[in-house]
Amino acid sequence: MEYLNLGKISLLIGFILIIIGFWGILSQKNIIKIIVSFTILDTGINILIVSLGYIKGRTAPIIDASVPQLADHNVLNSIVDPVPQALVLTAIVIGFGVTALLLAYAMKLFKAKRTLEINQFNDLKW
Amino acid sequence: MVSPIYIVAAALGVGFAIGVLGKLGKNFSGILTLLTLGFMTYVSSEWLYAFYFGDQVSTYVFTAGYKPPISINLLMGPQEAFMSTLINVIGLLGGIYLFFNFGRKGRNAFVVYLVFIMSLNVVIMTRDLFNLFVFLEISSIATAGLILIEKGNRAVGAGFKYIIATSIISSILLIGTIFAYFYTGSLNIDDLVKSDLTTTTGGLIAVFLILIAAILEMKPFPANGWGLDVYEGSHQGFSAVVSAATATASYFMLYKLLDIAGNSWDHYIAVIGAVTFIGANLLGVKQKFARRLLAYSSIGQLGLLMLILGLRTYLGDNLNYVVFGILLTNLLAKTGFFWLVGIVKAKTLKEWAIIRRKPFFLFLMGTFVFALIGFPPFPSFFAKWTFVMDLAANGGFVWIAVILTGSFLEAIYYFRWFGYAVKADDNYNFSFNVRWHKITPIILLTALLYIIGYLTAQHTELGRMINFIPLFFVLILFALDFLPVFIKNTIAIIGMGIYFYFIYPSLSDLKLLFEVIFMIGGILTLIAGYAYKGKRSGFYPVAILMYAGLTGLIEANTTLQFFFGWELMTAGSYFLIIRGKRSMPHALSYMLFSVAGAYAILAGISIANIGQLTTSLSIFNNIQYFPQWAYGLLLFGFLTKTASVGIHIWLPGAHGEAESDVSPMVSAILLKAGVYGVILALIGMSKSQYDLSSLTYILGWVGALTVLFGNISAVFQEDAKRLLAYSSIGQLGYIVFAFAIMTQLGWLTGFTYVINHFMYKAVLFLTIGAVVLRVGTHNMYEMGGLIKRMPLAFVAVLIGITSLSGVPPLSGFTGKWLFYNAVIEKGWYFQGVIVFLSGGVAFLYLFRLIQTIFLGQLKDNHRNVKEISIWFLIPIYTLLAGLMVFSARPQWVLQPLGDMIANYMPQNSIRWDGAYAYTAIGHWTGSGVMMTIGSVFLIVFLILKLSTRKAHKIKQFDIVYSGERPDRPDTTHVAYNMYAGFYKAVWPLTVPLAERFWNWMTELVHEAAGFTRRIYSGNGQAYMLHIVLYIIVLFFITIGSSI
Amino acid sequence: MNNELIYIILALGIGALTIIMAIIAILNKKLSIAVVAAGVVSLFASILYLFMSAPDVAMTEAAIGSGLATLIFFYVLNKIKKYND
Amino acid sequence: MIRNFLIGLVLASFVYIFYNLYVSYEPKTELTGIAAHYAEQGAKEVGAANLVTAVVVTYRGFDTMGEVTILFLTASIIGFFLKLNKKDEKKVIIHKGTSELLVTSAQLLVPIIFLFGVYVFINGHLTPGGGFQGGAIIASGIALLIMANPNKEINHHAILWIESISGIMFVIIGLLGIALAGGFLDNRFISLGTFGDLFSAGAIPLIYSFIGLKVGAEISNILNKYQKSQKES
Amino acid sequence: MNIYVKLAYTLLGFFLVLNWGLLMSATLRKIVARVAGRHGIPFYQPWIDLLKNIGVRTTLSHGFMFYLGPVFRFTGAVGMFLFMPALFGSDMWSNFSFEGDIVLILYFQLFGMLGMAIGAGEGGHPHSAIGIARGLAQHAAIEIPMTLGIISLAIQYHTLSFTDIVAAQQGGIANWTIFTNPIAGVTLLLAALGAMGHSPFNLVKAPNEIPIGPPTEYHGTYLGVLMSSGVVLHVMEAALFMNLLFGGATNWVEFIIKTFLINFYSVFVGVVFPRFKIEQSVVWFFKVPMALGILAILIYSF
Repeated sequence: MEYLNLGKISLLIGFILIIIGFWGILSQKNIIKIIVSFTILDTGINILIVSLGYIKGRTAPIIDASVPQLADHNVLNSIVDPVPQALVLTAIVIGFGVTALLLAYAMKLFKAKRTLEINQFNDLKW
Repeated sequence: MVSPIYIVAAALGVGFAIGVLGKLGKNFSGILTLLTLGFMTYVSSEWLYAFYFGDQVSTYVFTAGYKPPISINLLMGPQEAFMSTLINVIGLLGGIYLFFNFGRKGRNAFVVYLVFIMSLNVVIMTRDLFNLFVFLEISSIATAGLILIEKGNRAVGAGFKYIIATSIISSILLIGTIFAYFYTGSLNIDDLVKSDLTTTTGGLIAVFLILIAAILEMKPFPANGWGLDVYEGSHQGFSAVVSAATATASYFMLYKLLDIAGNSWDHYIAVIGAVTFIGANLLGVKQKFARRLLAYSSIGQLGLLMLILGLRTYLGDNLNYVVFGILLTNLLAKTGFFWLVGIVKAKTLKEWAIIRRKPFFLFLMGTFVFALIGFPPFPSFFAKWTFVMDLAANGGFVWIAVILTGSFLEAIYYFRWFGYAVKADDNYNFSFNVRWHKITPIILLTALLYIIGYLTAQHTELGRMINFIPLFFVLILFALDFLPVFIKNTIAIIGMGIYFYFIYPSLSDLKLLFEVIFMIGGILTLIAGYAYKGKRSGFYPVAILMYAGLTGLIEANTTLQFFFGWELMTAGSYFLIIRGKRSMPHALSYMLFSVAGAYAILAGISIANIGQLTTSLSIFNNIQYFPQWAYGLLLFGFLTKTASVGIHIWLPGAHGEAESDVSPMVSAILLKAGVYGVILALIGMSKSQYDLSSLTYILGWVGALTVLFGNISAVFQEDAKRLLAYSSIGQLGYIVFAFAIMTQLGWLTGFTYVINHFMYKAVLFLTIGAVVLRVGTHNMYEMGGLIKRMPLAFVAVLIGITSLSGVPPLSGFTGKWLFYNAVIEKGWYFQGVIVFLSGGVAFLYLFRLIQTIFLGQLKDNHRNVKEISIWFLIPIYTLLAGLMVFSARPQWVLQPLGDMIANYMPQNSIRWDGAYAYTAIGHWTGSGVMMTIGSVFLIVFLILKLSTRKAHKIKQFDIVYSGERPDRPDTTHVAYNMYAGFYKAVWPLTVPLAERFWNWMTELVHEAAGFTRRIYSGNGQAYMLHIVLYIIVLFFITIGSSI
Repeated sequence: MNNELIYIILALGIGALTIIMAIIAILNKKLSIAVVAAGVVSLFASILYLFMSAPDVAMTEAAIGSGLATLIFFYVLNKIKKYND
Repeated sequence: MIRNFLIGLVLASFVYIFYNLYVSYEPKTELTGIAAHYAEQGAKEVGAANLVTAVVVTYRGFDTMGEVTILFLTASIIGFFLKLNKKDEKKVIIHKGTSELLVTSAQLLVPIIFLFGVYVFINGHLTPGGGFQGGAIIASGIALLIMANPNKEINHHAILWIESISGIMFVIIGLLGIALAGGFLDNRFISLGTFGDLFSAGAIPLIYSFIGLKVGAEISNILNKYQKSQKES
Repeated sequence: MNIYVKLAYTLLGFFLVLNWGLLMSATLRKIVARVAGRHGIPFYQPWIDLLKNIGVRTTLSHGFMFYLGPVFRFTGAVGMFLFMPALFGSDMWSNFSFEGDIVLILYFQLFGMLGMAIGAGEGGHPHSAIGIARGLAQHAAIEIPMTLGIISLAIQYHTLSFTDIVAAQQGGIANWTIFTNPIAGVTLLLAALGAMGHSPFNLVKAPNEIPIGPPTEYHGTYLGVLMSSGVVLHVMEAALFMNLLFGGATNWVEFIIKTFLINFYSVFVGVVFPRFKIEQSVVWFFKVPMALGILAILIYSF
């Protein structure tokens, strides 16, 4: 049962996705595929972050509006860590921005050489 | 004090507003952007001012009204203020430079640029790790966007590589950040520093990931292909900003984060920095394209910054001083350089010859080159100095070697490039246009460089004593460059005269002797300048620069002042030398040997400095640690200037190809600077408590071999000036040998040679130079029989070579006689024999000089040449008068010199009795011999003249040929390959082994660079592989074993 | 506690599917399938967030990661297809 | 071959690194550090029921500003990346077979989606969701619009104005935080109100609304650019 | 001693040396001729030649330096005589040797050479230039054994003064340097071969190649001056080696015998060996003489 902690499982999934992401980035020649790998890498990192904030058996970090007065002590023992969630929000948005930019680059690159093979774009070297 | 948060607020507010206000026009957006950048600059510089001139203390800015780590905070301290001011200044100037480039892309480009600069400010100031990540992402994305203001496929490819690389890096940073948070419960960097994060495995890995990301942002070699491409591929206006501003931010990020690991990462950072610094500069050597060269150089500078950071324990409190100096110079000069590249638009380095169509640009380029290499008076000079001194003080000798090696590699390509700009053939049909908005920022940068350099010198304890008066004189001459040569020459001569007049009373002994050589020699050689017509653009500032350096050497009381003077002198002489028509490669090799020599001197001083309580030059007399190394390095450095055998290959070309009045300056005068250094080192050695005789023994052999090889090579020259140049090598060998003897007699010999060589080499170079001006060739076999056309020149050369050859009664013999006595007294017989044998060899080239130029048969096309210019004759005959006085009354000079030497070399081995000199083994009287010989000569001459009074003069070609004249006069002249027979006998001694060796070294460096740079295949995916491999390798090196 | 166990089992299943989808995204030759698979990875991830008491993140991931990002991918694919036609 | 080997090596090493991270990971059982502070004091200090919102908008509001900036930046960059020339601008996208269903449902759904988006960000401090989610939802509404009618010119100016104004307002509110409360982006210059009310938590609903509008406008802008780029030949 | 008396003795000495030189050259030429089976010249031939040369009208001049060549040459010869003590132990015949030592003589040899070279150079005849080039090259090679040997002597006697060196050799043949320091002696004798300029080291004037070499353009009085300096130089070169190696001379007879023998030795070698090409002669000095010279120093420096 020790291993069957949701946090641990998610962490593992996150790691595996990150490695798959790296694998794709390093092995795929097609630029779109590389970008896809990036989104997978990003997702993996996001899962990682959220799972690090997870505490077994606790609720989302939203205080029930009906019991504000009791919040003090109970809240501390009833919610998961809000900080990683806040960070992930930022990370997702950043990831989206980067993906959009990468795709715009992909279009430009394709327009330039009519190919998406990354090893064709080596005008600058040595 | 305006809170730094307004930097962010203003940038974002304006950025968002431009979305709608931009409708009012592109230029409106642009001006709004510039105003905002100006505001940002104002805010940061206000803080900077308050920190350095007020008593401002570091201030935290809290966001959201909560103290950290509850919410994000920014820190504004002296360093932050400095860095962000730099970034904002560069940002503002870059905005001006790129104004129309942005404009073409629409208002969005301005917004992106504004946000970019803002994000770098936040990267500097923020104390929150995740916040750092966010703003780092902003800067990467903005960079990726701005790369595309340059058109073409290259920029697109570069941008793509850049963004995938930075994405990987920030992913790594993010993973590290979240684990750091997980283990410490805080994202505040100060908290992380305080935490015991590195005690757990997870924490250790987290720290690793954070730091490796910060390191990768610094583009470490070899995982930096993407960075190179950005510098090369994007618009140069923007590359400049990336190279300067982003680099600053990345450095500071690493600086902030490094504390998380305590000191445990310092040595890794240092090694990474060293590898990057040397690797990047090595590859730069092979580079032919201007843009990519700058890219390598930028990477190299990042490596240097990492190196400095990694060595911070050596530097202690001086870290920031060093970093500021390097950063400031690097930033301003590199930025200017990138912008210059953007304007000039020449692709290959050779095409940069077009820059000299606009001389002002050449001046800008020269400023940047010299600033980047760390010449005075730029801040990097002082920074490098302090760096090396501190390293040595703490035993970091290997690091000194690394830094100097890297800097040397950098010097190679920069000076080659600059050489192309000054001298390469300019036959290109494209030119470049300058628009005000592009040149204004560059001029501002250049002005800043000089001003900050001056201020740095004034505000450091060390530099405050440097005498800037000569440098201001140089500036004045720069400003007056439009005047005709006559006026400028007068100003220069009067200036030097006045300076000498005021400096004269404060000098004595050694200093006086050399100052007289430098200043009086300088004035005399300058007189020859009247012979030139027109403006002679750029000559006077650089000539005076050299003399400023020389007099700086003399006036130096501290090691820093000495080195300052040394570098100025090197710079000035380099410019003088490169003025020659074909002197491009020679000026380069001169500069490289000079730089290497200067670095050796620097290293030597740094070792000498260990454990000293003073910075005075007297530390040479009292070197406490590693004296062999210290003196060895110092001597090596000075010997590069005196062109000792093996490191002499720069001299023949440099002196031979220089202008007619420059050759005597760089030969008769400049070489003495090296001698002065050698003397200083030897004085130190004589006072040292250690036994350093092995070092002087080696020095003696070096001197002796230099004499031999210098003289033998001179014999087989066809080029008159090269012949004299090789002769100088030999003569300097005598001097070095004589001083190495380390006795009173030896030194007296040395000084005699110093004085003699100054006079006769000046005479010979001036005369031959003037002849060359008349006949238009250096090749002796293209001259001949000129005695009839220019008898005064002939007499000058005759006296010059008689003196040089050491034939009594002229002063050359004084040296020879002292030499014999010194050598036998010392017991250095074999070295002595080599030296004396070379004296005989000298005879060969001296005769060749006079025979092939003045005697024999006149060339048809020289039938009407005139006597050499009066402006040359004046200094020549003044010097000849000096020479004759020195010959007739050597005791006038030698006696006081001997007394002076007695201070250092206490043996009393020479005794003067009026004009009679006695040593333990010999005796001689200069004036007596002169009188005897003179009277015999006169009597014989009169008798002969009387008995042949009826003889009438005949034409030169009227020679005994059994009554026939089968040849043309030209072909009857014995000149070409004159010593063929001798050559057959001694050719093994003329094999240019040194040249081959250096060529081989050059080849080796190029091959190494050519091989290494293949890793930059241009494939973005390969670059990503490099990055992850780099991470992996570093992981196993750093913490792999400890988890 | 029961809830937790159910979540764990579901998470294991979703995790396996996510990884399979990720591998598909990388190995499949057809770009459109790869893009869709990546979108699905994102979608599964948002479910995982829900399990981990992170509804805010789940919403964001679903809307941005799997929705809008995939949409942009398709714009680009469409464009490339047009060029190739 | 060497390359594949190196990739394998890299991945194996990553597995090793992550394995080490994984085995050293001990699931948390307690809130520590700043999280504990937020849990204990968050409601009192900020007045938001959704602590994630409290963190995002106030405690780490500066990050959020950066985040908004990133989207803004991306939109701007894509703006000049995918800029069309005048000729292409006028072209019409020939779309084959946009289904009747899509068009109809778009007309029907878009207002509801917009409303939902607004709801999400206005209630960001109380319920899950907030500016980003709301903005994304609004943007998906616009995406649906565009898909239904590729040639429809969505009101570019309106988007720009919304984006600009909400961005400026975000900054101004941040500055008001300095002027009237504890620091940049401090939400307490408006009374915290009653905990749990819609108009509570100081400036948070205001900020989150502007963020929502801005994010929505920015993403729409990006989508719009991509849509237009289809015209380019 | 009164300077004028000194001057008078010096002049007389020079006159003696000049006549002895003329006589010696005639004798040597006669000997060589006899060896070759010829009759040879009469003993008085050199005087006749000299008078004839001075007597004929000198019509041509190539210019100022052309004059100076012989002047230099003659001054060089006179200087050689002046700066070396002719007879040991005699105040009257010590000439001006108080003004300098061996080093002065060594370098003063060059004075005449240089002047001659330049004067001949102005003559403009290619043969002159070729001859000078050869002469200088050969001289550079001769310097090797010369300096090695002299340094060895200087180490041996701790002096560079002629008077002191000769003084040290007094008191019997066994004290001569040639016996006390035979290696240096042999080295110097080899150098003497070169310095004397007879075959095999006479390429400078190589008669059948560049007729008489440097003085090609000289005639009349010039030639007379050159000739007289030549004979004086021969004597004084021999006197140099005499002083260094053979105990010097205490009276004129000894002087005459010793200088004659030294000259005879070099002529004798010349008769036996054919002429060297210039590179051969240079290389030759780099071999045995140099090795011997090094040995001579090594012996004394340890």
